[in-house]
Amino acid sequence: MINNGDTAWLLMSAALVMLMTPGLALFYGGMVRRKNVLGTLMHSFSAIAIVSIQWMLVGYSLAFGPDVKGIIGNLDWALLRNVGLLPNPAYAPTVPHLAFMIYQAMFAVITPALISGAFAERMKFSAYVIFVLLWSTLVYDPVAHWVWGVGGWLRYLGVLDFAGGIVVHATSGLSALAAALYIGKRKGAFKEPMPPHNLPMTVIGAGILWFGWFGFNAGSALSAGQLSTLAFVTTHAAAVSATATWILIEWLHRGRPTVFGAATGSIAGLATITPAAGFVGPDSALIIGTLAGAMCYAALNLKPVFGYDDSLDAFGVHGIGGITGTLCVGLFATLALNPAGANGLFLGNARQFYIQLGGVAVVAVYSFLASLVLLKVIDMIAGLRVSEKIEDAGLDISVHGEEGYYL
Amino acid sequence: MINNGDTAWLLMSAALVMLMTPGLALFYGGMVRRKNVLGTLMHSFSAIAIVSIQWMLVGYSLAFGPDVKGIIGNLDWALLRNVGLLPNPAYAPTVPHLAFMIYQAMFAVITPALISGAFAERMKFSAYVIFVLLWSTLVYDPVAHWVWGVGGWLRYLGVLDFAGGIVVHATSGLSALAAALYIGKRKGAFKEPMPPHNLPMTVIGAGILWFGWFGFNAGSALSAGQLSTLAFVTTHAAAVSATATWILIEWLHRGRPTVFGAATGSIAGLATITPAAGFVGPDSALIIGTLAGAMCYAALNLKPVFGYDDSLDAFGVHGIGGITGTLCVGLFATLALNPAGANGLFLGNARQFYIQLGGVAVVAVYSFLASLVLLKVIDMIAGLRVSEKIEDAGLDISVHGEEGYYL
Amino acid sequence: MINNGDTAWLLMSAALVMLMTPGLALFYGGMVRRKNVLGTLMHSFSAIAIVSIQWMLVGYSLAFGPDVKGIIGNLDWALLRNVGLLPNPAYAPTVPHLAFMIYQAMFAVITPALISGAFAERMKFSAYVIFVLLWSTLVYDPVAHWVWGVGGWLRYLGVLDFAGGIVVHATSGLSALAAALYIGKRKGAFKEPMPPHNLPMTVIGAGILWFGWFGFNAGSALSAGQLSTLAFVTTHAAAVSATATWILIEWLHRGRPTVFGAATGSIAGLATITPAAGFVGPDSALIIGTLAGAMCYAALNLKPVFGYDDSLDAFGVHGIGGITGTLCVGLFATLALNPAGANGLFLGNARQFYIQLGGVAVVAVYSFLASLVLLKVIDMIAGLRVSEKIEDAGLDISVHGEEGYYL
Amino acid sequence: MITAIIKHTRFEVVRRALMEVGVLGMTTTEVRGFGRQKGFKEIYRGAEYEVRFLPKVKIEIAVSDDKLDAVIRAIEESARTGEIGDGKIFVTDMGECIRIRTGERGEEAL
Amino acid sequence: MITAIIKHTRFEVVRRALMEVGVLGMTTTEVRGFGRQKGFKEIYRGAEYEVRFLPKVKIEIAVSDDKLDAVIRAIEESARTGEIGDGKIFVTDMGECIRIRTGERGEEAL
Amino acid sequence: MITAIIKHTRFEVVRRALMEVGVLGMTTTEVRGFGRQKGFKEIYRGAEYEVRFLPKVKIEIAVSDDKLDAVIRAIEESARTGEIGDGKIFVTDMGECIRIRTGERGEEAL
Ligand SMILES: Nc1ncnc2c1ncn2[C@@H]1O[C@H](COP(=O)(O)OP(=O)(O)O)[C@@H](O)[C@H]1O
Ligand SMILES: Nc1ncnc2c1ncn2[C@@H]1O[C@H](COP(=O)(O)OP(=O)(O)O)[C@@H](O)[C@H]1O
Ligand SMILES: Nc1ncnc2c1ncn2[C@@H]1O[C@H](COP(=O)(O)OP(=O)(O)O)[C@@H](O)[C@H]1O
Repeated sequence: MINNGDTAWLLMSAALVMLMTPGLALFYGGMVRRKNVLGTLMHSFSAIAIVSIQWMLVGYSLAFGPDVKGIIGNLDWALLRNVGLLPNPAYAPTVPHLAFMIYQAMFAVITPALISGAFAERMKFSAYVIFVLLWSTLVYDPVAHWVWGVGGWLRYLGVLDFAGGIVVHATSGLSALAAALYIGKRKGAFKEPMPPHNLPMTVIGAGILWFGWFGFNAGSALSAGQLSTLAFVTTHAAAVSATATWILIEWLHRGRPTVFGAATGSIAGLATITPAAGFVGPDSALIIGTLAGAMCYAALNLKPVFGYDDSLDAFGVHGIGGITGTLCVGLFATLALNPAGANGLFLGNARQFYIQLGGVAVVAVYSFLASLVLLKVIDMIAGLRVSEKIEDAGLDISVHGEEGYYL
Repeated sequence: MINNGDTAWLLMSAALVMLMTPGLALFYGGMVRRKNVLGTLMHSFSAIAIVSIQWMLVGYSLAFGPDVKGIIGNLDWALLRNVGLLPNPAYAPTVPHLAFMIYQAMFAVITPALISGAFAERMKFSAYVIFVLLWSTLVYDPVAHWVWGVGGWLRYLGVLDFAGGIVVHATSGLSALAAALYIGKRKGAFKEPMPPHNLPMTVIGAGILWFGWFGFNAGSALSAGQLSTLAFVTTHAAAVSATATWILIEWLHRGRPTVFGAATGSIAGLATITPAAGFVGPDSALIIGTLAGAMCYAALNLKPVFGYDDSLDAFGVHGIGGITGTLCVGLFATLALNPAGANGLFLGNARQFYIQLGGVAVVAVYSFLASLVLLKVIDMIAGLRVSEKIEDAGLDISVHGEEGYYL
Repeated sequence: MINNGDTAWLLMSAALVMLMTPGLALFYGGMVRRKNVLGTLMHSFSAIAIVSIQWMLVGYSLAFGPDVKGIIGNLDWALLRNVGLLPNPAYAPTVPHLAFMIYQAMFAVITPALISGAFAERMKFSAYVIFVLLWSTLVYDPVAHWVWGVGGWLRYLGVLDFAGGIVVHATSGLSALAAALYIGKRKGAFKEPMPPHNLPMTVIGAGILWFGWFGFNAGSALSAGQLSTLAFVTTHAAAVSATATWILIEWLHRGRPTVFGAATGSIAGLATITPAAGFVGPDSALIIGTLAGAMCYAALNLKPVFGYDDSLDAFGVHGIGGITGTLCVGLFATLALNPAGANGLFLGNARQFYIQLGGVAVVAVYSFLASLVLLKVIDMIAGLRVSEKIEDAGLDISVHGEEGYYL
Repeated sequence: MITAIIKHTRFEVVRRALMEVGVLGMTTTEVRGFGRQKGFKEIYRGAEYEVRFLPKVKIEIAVSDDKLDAVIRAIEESARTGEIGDGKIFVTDMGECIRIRTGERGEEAL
Repeated sequence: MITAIIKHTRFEVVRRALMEVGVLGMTTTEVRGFGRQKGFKEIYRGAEYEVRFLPKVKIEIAVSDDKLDAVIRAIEESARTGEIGDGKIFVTDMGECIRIRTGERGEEAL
Repeated sequence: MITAIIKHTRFEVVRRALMEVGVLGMTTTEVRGFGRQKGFKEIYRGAEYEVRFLPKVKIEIAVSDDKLDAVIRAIEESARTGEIGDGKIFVTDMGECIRIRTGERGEEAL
C-alpha cells in the first residue's frame, strides 16, 4: 500500500539528494583556481545528465534488477520496463517503485561527481564523459547490487551500509585515489600556492550538501517515521562533532581555525556517518563524527607527504570517511534501535566488525583497480589529460570556451 | 478529509516553488553585465512581493474563484474571503484550501519574473512594477482561469496543462517576445560582446530552479502518491535528456560544450516537460527532453538572425519550451498512467493534439497582443525604458543606488 | 501514534531550519567588507556545530526537560537520555521525540548566529565561541523553557509565541544591542563608507532564509495540516507585505528602491510574523508585515542618530521585529483559527496584549542584561575585541589565515 | 608610452579606432577614478553616501614616436562623448622596451 | 605624475588630504604589493603557505609642477602609520596631458 | 622603474628570480592585454565571439640604476616560454622615490 507520508518524504528526499550535486559543484568549484571554475562546475552538472540517463536505460536494472548470481542485476528493468507506479515490496513497500528508482538515481549521479575532485583542473572533458559512463556501469552499478540489491552477495553476507558509506563514499574515494595517482599532479602542485578562488562559494556548497544529506541519509529509511528520524539525528550529530573537531584540531595544530576547515570537517562527518546513520544512536554518532574529523584532518595533512595530488581531496574526505564509517557500523551498531541492523563489536558482536571490514575492503580494492584499468583504457583511446598549454590557460576558456567571471 | 502526507507534500512543494524565484534571480543575475546585477535580482525579488499581494487581494479569486462565463473568476474569493482551512474539493480535496491558494501563488509569482529576462538591463523599475501588476491581472489570472479554473473554457474543451506549460511558460514566453520587440535592443547588442558577468551564479540558479521544479511539477499532483511520483520522474528525465542534448549539439556545432549551455538545456527541458509531467511516461519524457534541447538550442542560435534582443532568452527557452511541451502532451499522453488525462496522437487520438495546438495558440496570441498593448500604455503613461545615460551607467547605481560588488 | 505525514513534515522542516543558518551566513557575509567575509561566514557556520553539541549534551534538557520551578528544565534529558523514538505527547504527540528534539536544535543554532551581526568584523573568534556557548546555556535555554517548556512560567501565564518571536528574535535582538553597545563601533564606522562587498550574496541569503522560514514557522505546528497551512500562508503574507512596504518607503524617502532594502524588508517581515504565524489570519499577516517593514525601516534609519554600531542590524531587524510581532499577537490573535491560541485586543481581549507585552519585556530586559554581563566577563577573561591592527587587516587573514577570494 | 583613462562604454569604440591606426598591442586595467565628474549617491540600509570614484578603464599603449600623434588623436576622437568624465590621456617617456619572447628591443619590440 | 602605493586603511584619510591641497582628480587601482612588510601564513586544508603580496591601493595623480611638493607632503603625512608597509611614492615625468572631453592640453587638462 | 607584463603561469618563477637578484619590493596588478597573441573564441548561448584581451600580470619594480640590467635580465629569462604572449618589459625614468613610513628618499627608499 502506498503511504502518502512516506511518498512525500521519499520524493522530497530525492529532490534533496538531487540538489547535492549542484551543491557539490559549488563546493568543488570554489576550491579551484579561477580559470577552472566552469570546468569544475561542469563535472558535477554534466554528471547529473549523463548518469541519470544511463540509470534509466540500464543502470537501475543492473543495480537493483533481478539478481544474477549475486553479482549484478539482469536487464529486465532496463529502460524502466517493469518499473511502475506500484510499490516494489522488496525494496520499499509503501511508495511507488518509480519513486525508489528516482531516489536511487540521485545517489548514482553524485558518486562519480565526487571523484572529479581528484582530477580537477586537468582532465579532458571527453575523457571525463566516457569515464563517468563506464565507471557508473562497471563500478557503481555492480557494487550497489552487491551491497543493496536483493540477492547481492555482500548484502547476503550481512554487510551493512545504511546510505552508502561503501556504495557511494568508498567507491568514489578509492577511485579518486586511483585517478589522482594515474593522472599525476597538476602543473606546479606542491610548488606554488593554489589557493581556492572563492571560498564563500565552497561554504555555500557545504551548506547545501549538509541540507541535502538529510535526504541522503534520513531518506534512506524509505519511509517517514522512527528510522528516518534516527538517521536524521545521527547525521546531524556526526556532522557537528566532525566540524567542531576539525576546528579544534586546526586551531591547536596551526594556531588558527579556518572556515574552509570547518566546511571540510562537516563534509567529513557527513560522509562518515552515512553507512551508520540508521544503525547507531546519537551518542555514537557524536563519537563517529569526532573520529571522522580527526581521521580526515590527518589524511589531508599527510597528502603532501605521499605526494599524490588529489586536488580537492575526494579520497581524503570520502575514501577515508566512507571506510571509517563502515567500520564504525561494526563497532557501534545496535539492534535496539534498528532491528533490521545488527549489534556491533561494542555490544559483543565482533563478527559484524569483520564483515564490515571485509565488505569495505573488497569494494575498496575493486574500485581502485577497476578505476585504474578504466583510466588506462580511456587514456589509450582518447587521452586523459589536457595539454600543458590548456592546463596553463585553464579549462574554462580552452575546453569550454567560456569565462567564469567578468567582474 | 485533510491528509497529512498530502499536506506536507503540497506545503513543501509551495516552499520549493517559492525558492524558484530567488533561483531565477540568480540564473538571470549571473547573465547580465556587472553593472545591472542588482537591477536584475530586483526584478525577481520584487515580483515575489508584488504578485503575492495582488494574488491574495484579487488574483487568486480571478483565477480560481467562481467562474464567470468561462472567462474569469469572480471576486467572491477576493482578499481570501471564503478561502479557509477546509479543503476545496473541486481543486484539492485532501489539503486545506489555503494550501492550494498559496501553492498557486508561487506560480503566479514566478511567471512575470520569467518575462523580465526579455527586457533586462534597460527597463525602468517603475514601469516594471506597473507592468507586473497589470500583466498578472490581465494576462496570468485569466489564462490560469481558462486552463485550470473550474468552468474555464479551455479546460472545458479538454486542453491539458499539467503544471503550466501554457499558463506559465507560453504566457511568459510570448509576452517576453512582445517585450523584446517593443522595448528594442540594448545599446550595443549584437555589436559588442556582453558576456555574462558571473556564470557560477547562473549555474547555482539553474541548480536551484531544477530543485524547485520538483515542487512545481510533482507538487501539481496536489497529493503525494503515484501521480506526484510520475511527474517527479518525468521532470527529471526531461531535464537530463535536454541537458545532454544541448551539450552534445553544442559540442558538435561549436566544437566546445559549455556549462552555460548545459544549464540552459536543463531549464529548457524542465520548461518543456512542465505541461506533460503528469500525463506521459518516463520514456516519453526522455524524448521530450531531447526535443526541448534541440528546439531551444535552435531558437537561441537563430535569435541574432531575427535580430530582436531577448536579452536572457525568456522567449527562446520558455516560449519555445512551453509550446513544444504543450504539443507533446497531444503526442505522448497516455490514459494508462493518468486516467484524468487523455491519450495523445501516438495512441491514436489525434484530436488531443489539435486541442493542445488550439489551446496554446490562443494563449500565445493573447499573451503576445495583451503584452504589447500593456507595454504601449505603460510607455505612454510612465515611459518604459531608461535613458541612454542610465543604461550606460547601469541600473544598479542609477536606478537603485547600489553596487553589486566591492570586491 | 507516529504519523508519517507529520514526521515527514517535521523532519523536512528541521532540514529547512538547518539550512537557514548557512543562509544567514550568506546574508551576513555579503554585507561585510571583503576582508571579513570568511570571519562572518564562520560565525554562522561554527554556531551550527557549537550549539548543536551543547544542545544534545545539556541544552535540550535545560529548555524542554522536566520543569524545575518554571525556570529551567532539569538534566534528566541531558545527553539525550530518555529522548527516544517514541513520541513525547506533551510536545508533539505524532512524531518521534527525537524529531522534536532535532527540530528545536535548529532553532537553538540560529539564534546566537543572528546576534553575530551586531559585532561583525571586530570580535575575537575565541571570545565568540565562549559567548555562544554561555549565551545558549544562560539565555536561550532558560527563555525557551519559560515560553515553550512544559511548566515554563511565561507559558503558564499565557504568553503566546508561535515560532520564536520572543525566544529567538527578541532574545537575539536585545543581546545584539547589548553587544553593539559593549564592543563599540568598528574603526571608521559612520565616518567612512563600508558598503557591502557582495550584495548578490546577501540576496541569495535572504532567499534561502525565506525558504527555510517556512520550516521555521509552518513547522512549528509540529504536524502537517490546517495549522501548518495557516502558519505557512501568514509567513508568506507578512514577508511580502514587509518587502513591498520597505521598497515603497525607501522609494519615497530616498528616491530609489534598493534590492538590499527589499531583502532586508523580507527578513523583517519574516521575523515579525514569527510569534504570530499560527495565531492570526492572512489578512492580519499582511498588516503585520506592513508594520514590520515600517518599524524596521525606521529603526535602521535611526541607528546613526543613536550612534551604536549594530553592524548588520541584528537589533534593528530581529529585536524590533520580534517585539513588534509579539505585541501583534496580542492585537490580532483569534481563537477562530487556532483554538490553542487566544483572542487579541481587536477581538476584545486586551488582557492578551498585556500578557504579550509583559512577556516580551521581561525577556528583552533579561537578554540585554545577561548578555552585557556575559560580554563583560568574557572581555575580562579572554578579551572580546581584536586589536586595531587585526581589524585593519581583516579577520580573514589575521584570525582565520584564509582569504575569501582569489578572483 | 600613452596612458588613457576612458569610460567603459567607449572601450569597444576606442579599441577599434586604435587598431585602425595600426596599434598592435595594449594593456588594460580596471581602475576607479575621480575628477570633475560628480559621483552618485548610494544607499545602504539607511546609510546614504557619496561615491566619488567611478569605474574607468585604463589603457596603456607603448608606441613609437612617429605614431604617437596618430594614436593620441584616435583615442581623443573615439573616447569623446563631450560629457564630463570622458577621461584623460597622459604621455610619458619610455626608456626601453623589450619583447620577452624574442629579446628584441626598441621599436621592433612593440 | 605621482604614483603612491598605500594601505587600504589609510585611503580615506589620504583622499581627504589630497582634496585639501587642491587635487582635482586621481585614479586608483587595486594592487598587491610586496616589500619589507612580512606577509602572512594562509592555511588551506593542510597546506600552509606564505602570502607575501598584500593588498594595497595605487593612486595616480597628475599634478602641475608647482603643486608637486605639496601633494607629496600631503600623501606622506596622511598615509603614514609608522609601521612597515606604509608604502611608496614614485614621481615620474609626464610629457603631455590631455583632457579628452575638451582637447585641452597641459595644466588646464589636469 | 621597470614595468613587466607577463603570463600568470610564469609569475611564481619570475618572483623567485627577482628575489635572487636582490629585488626587495614590487607591486603587481591584474591586467588584460592584447598583442600578437591570438585570443580565443567564447560561446554564450548561441553567440560566439572573439576575446582578444588575455589576462596578464603587470609587475612594477622600482630599482636603482646599477641593478637595472640584472633585473631586466632576470625577468627576461624567467618569464620566457618562447611562445607568443610572453609579454613586454618597459623601462621608464623615475624622478623621485619616497618611503612613506620613514620619509627616506632615493635609493634608500627602494
Ligand atoms: N589629475 C588627475 N590625475 C589622475 N587621473 C585623473 C586626474 N584627473 C582626472 N583623472 C582621471 O580621469 C577621469 C575623468 O576625469 P573627470 O575630471 O571626471 O572628467 P573630464 O576629464 O571629462 O573633465 C577621472 O575619473 C580620473 O580617473
Ligand atoms: N621596489 C619597489 N618597487 C615597486 N613597489 C614597491 C617597491 N618596494 C615596495 N613597493 C610597494 O610598497 C609597498 C610597501 O612596501 P614595504 O617595503 O612593505 O613597506 P615600507 O615602504 O613601509 O618599507 C609594497 O607592498 C609594494 O607594493
Ligand atoms: N604596444 C603595447 N603596449 C602596451 N602593452 C603591450 C603592447 N604590446 C603588447 N603588450 C602587452 O604584452 C602582452 C603580450 O604581447 P603579445 O604581442 O601578445 O606577445 P609577445 O610579446 O610574445 O609578442 C599583451 O597581452 C599586452 O598586455
